[in-house]
Amino acid sequence: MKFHEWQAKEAFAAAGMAVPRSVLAEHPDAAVAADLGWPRVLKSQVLRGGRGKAGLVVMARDQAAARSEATRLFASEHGVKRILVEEAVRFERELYLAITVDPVSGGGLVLACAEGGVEIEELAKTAPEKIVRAPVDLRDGLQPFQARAVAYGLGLGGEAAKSVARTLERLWKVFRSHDAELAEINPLFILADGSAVAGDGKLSIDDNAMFRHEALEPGREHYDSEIAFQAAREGIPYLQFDGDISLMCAGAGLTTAVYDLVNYEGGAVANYLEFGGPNYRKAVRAMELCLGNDPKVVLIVTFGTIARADVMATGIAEAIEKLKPRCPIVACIRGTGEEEAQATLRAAGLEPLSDTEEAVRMAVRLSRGGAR
Amino acid sequence: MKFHEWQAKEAFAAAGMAVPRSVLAEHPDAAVAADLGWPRVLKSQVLRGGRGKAGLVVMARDQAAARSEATRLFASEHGVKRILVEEAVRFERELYLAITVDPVSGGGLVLACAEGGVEIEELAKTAPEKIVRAPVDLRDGLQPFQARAVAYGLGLGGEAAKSVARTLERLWKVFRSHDAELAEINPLFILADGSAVAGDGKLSIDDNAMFRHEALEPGREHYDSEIAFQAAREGIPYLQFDGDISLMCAGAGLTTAVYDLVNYEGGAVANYLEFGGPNYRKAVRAMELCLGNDPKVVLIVTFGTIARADVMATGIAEAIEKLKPRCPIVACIRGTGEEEAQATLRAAGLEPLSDTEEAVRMAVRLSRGGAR
Amino acid sequence: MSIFIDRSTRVVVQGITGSEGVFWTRHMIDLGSSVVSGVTPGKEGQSVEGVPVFHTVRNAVAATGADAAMIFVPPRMAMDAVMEAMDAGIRKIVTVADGIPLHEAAIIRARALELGARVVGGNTSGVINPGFAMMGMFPYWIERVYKPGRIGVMTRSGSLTNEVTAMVVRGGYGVSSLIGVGGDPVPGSRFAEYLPDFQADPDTDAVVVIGELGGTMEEEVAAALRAGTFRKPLVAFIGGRTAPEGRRMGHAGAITSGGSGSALDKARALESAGALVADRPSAVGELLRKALGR
Amino acid sequence: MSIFIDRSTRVVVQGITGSEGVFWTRHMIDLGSSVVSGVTPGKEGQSVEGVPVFHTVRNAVAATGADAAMIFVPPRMAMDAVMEAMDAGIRKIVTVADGIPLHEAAIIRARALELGARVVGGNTSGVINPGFAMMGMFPYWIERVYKPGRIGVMTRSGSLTNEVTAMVVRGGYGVSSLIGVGGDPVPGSRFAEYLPDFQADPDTDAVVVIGELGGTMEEEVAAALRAGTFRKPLVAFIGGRTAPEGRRMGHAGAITSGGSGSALDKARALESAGALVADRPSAVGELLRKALGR
Repeated sequence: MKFHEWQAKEAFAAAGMAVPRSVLAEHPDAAVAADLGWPRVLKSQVLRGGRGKAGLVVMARDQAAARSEATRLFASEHGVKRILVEEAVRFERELYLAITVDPVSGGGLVLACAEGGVEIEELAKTAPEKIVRAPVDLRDGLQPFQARAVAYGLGLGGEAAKSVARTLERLWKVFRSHDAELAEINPLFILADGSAVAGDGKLSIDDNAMFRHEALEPGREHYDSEIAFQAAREGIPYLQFDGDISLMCAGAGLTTAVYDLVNYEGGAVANYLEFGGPNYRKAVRAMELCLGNDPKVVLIVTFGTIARADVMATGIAEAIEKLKPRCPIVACIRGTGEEEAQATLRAAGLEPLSDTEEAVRMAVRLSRGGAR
Repeated sequence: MKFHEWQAKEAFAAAGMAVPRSVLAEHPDAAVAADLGWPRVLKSQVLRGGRGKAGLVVMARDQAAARSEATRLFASEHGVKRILVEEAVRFERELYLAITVDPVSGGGLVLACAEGGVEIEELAKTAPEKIVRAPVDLRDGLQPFQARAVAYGLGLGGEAAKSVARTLERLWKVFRSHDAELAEINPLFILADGSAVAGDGKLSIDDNAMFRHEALEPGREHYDSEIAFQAAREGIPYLQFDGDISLMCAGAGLTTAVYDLVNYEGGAVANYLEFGGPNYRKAVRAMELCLGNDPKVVLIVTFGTIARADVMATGIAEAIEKLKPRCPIVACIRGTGEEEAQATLRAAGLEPLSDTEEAVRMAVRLSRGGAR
Repeated sequence: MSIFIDRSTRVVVQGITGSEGVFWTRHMIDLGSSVVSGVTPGKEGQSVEGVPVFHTVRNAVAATGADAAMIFVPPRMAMDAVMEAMDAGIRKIVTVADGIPLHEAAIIRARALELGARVVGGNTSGVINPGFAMMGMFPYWIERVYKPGRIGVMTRSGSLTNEVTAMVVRGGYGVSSLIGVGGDPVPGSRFAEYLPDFQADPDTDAVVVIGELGGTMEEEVAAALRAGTFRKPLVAFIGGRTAPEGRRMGHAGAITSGGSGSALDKARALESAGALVADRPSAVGELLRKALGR
Repeated sequence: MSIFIDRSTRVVVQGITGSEGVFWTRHMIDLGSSVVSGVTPGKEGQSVEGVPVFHTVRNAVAATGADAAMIFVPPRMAMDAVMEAMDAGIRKIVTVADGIPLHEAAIIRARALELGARVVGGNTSGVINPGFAMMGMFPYWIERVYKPGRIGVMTRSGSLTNEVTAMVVRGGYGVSSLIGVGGDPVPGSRFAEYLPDFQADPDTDAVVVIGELGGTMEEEVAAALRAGTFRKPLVAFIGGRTAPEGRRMGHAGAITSGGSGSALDKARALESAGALVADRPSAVGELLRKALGR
């Protein structure tokens, strides 16, 4: 789960890092009134990269500019609900600092760069030698000597080296205590006195560890749509798209393969929804979410083991009975209990298929108004 | 630094362990008035083992008994300043549970025994097979499976096994967060419902880590004498004895060797004091502490490297000048700068020696009223 | 010969008394696996499907000589269960738990590397040698999928494995050993680590890799092909070729980041290293025929 | 040959710009030790006594090929400094810090065991081969103590080492190698771990062990004698024979607990294993003569 900049900076500040003075504005008035001096920075709190290029982060020199920019941002197509209004920080240089998990070693991995504001993935391709990497054992934690080695490895000296090492130790605390996938400061400002201030903040928390971070319960604004938000509350994996074929599949890999096949066949996916694993009894709720997109067809594909075909089929029959979908339903249900499953689907008026690619082709045909 | 039972139990309770309800009484009235039901247990808060055998822990059936026992305890020769008054706990069995550091592996070591109230060191000799030992990596910490293995290793089952495992996980937290040398529960009561209650508590904290535990700053009652307390506040290693030869030496090993030699020669040590290492400039304060015991002789033996002989000798000369000791001083100062040191001592009216054993013999002779 | 397990592998089932534990213990035994003991704290002395239960893995190992651990415990307890197995000396471990916290999965991986242990999973169906033995939960009774044969399979997925393996069988082949490394971002062991075993296995003629977007496991396979450490034919299917950048497709590990880890890049890396890459499951059988020349 | 260091050992001094670092770096060089680099974060580019200073141990190792670390940093930073040295690949480390927190000393020990590194100290004067080289802070200029010769010395103490070694010299001998394992309850390395080196050292005829109450290091030496892994004459002095039970005598490691670790028990264990045990420092020379027959 990705969190907003303001949430990341709250975590950073709680860990002792310096962040710019700020006010979280939900209305242009607050962006203007905040006691932060001039100029100030207006940063739209949306979960997408490249906010600067998209004009979602702007400098305001005075009250008039702040008001007009804030008004523009709140009215933009990007669904800006909050603006983080920050004092403008005078800095001497910018750095990049991040911590993530390295799946190969099973350790933490510090990434740092003496150039801030970079796209680290871009840099990793074009100039990997500019990136300082430091593996960190998750059990030992980041040791002070490792933090120093990163700071000096960036070519820093004096007070700046010390404050970057200190900042990194604090970022490590945030990373570990938040079960982060990624904790990133980009840019990290270095001021004239060598002190470090987090200019931006990214914090992405492992969904599997969210139970340890209930206070951070993600809100509606962390999701692409109301349906996606509701699916998340049900624990049903869901992605919102804007096509007309609603996927209601079981198994992450299979659902992804079906998504590809629909695209190959020239169809357009309305949503990715996976009701396998622990959710295989939730067919009714799953179909309700799918129908919320008013799709032209619902495509059901499963090939399950524990997620038994017969149980899923019973749920689908129940869903049809209860929700009375107006659009056609294409079902291809295989796996444990598949004979009973097919019988159940037939009884519910469906024509069960047993070949995934055939089912996909049929769904695409139907979405174009074609016949079965 | 050893802490009192009541302090250990405060730490245990803060970590989520169950402890008996209690009141810390500084006067018999409080021991009687406490709302803890009858009978209750009166436990003298003194830092010595074998409190039960010494009559320092007693059961009181009623008000009269509580008053008379508390009065007796406060008036005893053991310097009882506080009594921990506890409810009597009805238990089904008693266990032993402790965590210490294993110097060979560099890990934590859990020690447990299905018999509570035992002397674990005694048991280690007579029936070592009764002790369950579990090494724990300090970096990984005690893992849940290790705690369970200890509980089941004690032959427990059902709820008791779970609560002992839970108690051990909490004891580990106390052990680590307090930089403990030893965290011990002896006995650990197991009640009829299988829950565990800490019947006693020992907590000994590493002196070298006391800087991380300022809230636990030891008080006067943690020391054998007022002089020992003052020495501790100066950071000067000191042990109180009741002989008449006051040792003012440098180096832990050498001071101990001198202590042995005095005893071999039939002398009696008034105090062990070591002003080597970082304290080698504190000769005046060290001698002041020694003279506080009103000894028959002060025996100074050093053989230092960083603790330079000439600096110590200058301090000693200054101490003699300032404190004007009435007892004789025997000085044997060797090591870096020893020629200057001997000259300085001679100028201060002393007769410097260069052989430790000769110095000890002279000190013992002088303590018996003999001549140099 | 077989990969990871055979009928002589002595399996202890952690969490054996839970409903999944009971159900799959029966099936593992039915297929022919040697399940010698189970572990559920507090239930030592009981038995499940005739298999004795112990409080701890150490007790189970001491009493029954178990040398492999099949773990059916919830994701929040998975790290502890894996650590317990490794602490008891076990070096082959399968954990099916779906939802192991990322940092704990990483610690499992790091510890396994230290000890030279192999942990399969989490978020996997496990390991199966169709017709012989399994540690995991596969519908081996579906013959059009789990037919014994000479094709090795490695996968990050569950249902998709059924889909693709059915295509292997439809193509006229069967499966020698199937390893599900799991769909998590930090699996306990990685595709490339099994290639030497498949290379050495006289019962495996070719390997099918079922990959997907995210991570670098498929690229590591490509590197092994380029390095020549794996020399048998390799066919791959990579899911998520049309997936949008930066969005997670179901599996926690299935996400591209910053232009790396895309399914298309993986397919290209594998192809340029000599693998045949299927663009859809149904193409797998044909590519195997092409690769094997029969 | 010599134990732990000789003149070819390439020493990096951590904390070289502190006052102790500067002072003892000069003396180590004077005695003949090869001090090749120093480390003080933030001071890379400076030099101390002609020795180049680096920000980190890795930098120092890369630039100067250091293979041993002499650490002069305060006790609260000692663990970090030792970890930094080990992380940089160094496997011979001396830390003199007096007051390393117990749990940190234990972690140092555990990590050193994992890596096969040898950490001498904390709370030690270090290691010296009189007349040749040292890592530590010994008054080697006092000739009646640090006279070169053929007697190995191992000690937990500082001042007492001067006292006892003076007796070795007064007895007509000199010292080959002296290892101060330090007075802490959890030293980085233990007496018995150096016995194989002394056994193999052609320049050592006998070893003097300067022990004291507390811990089990002297018992481990006795066990090595009994096992026959050390076969040269061994003379011991054990301080604290008259020490009261349960009270710490100066060194943090010097405490008996529950009747174990008493100096008397140690002396008995050593004697019964064939060592000669001096009851006072002055007896050491005579016992060496008895043991060596000359």
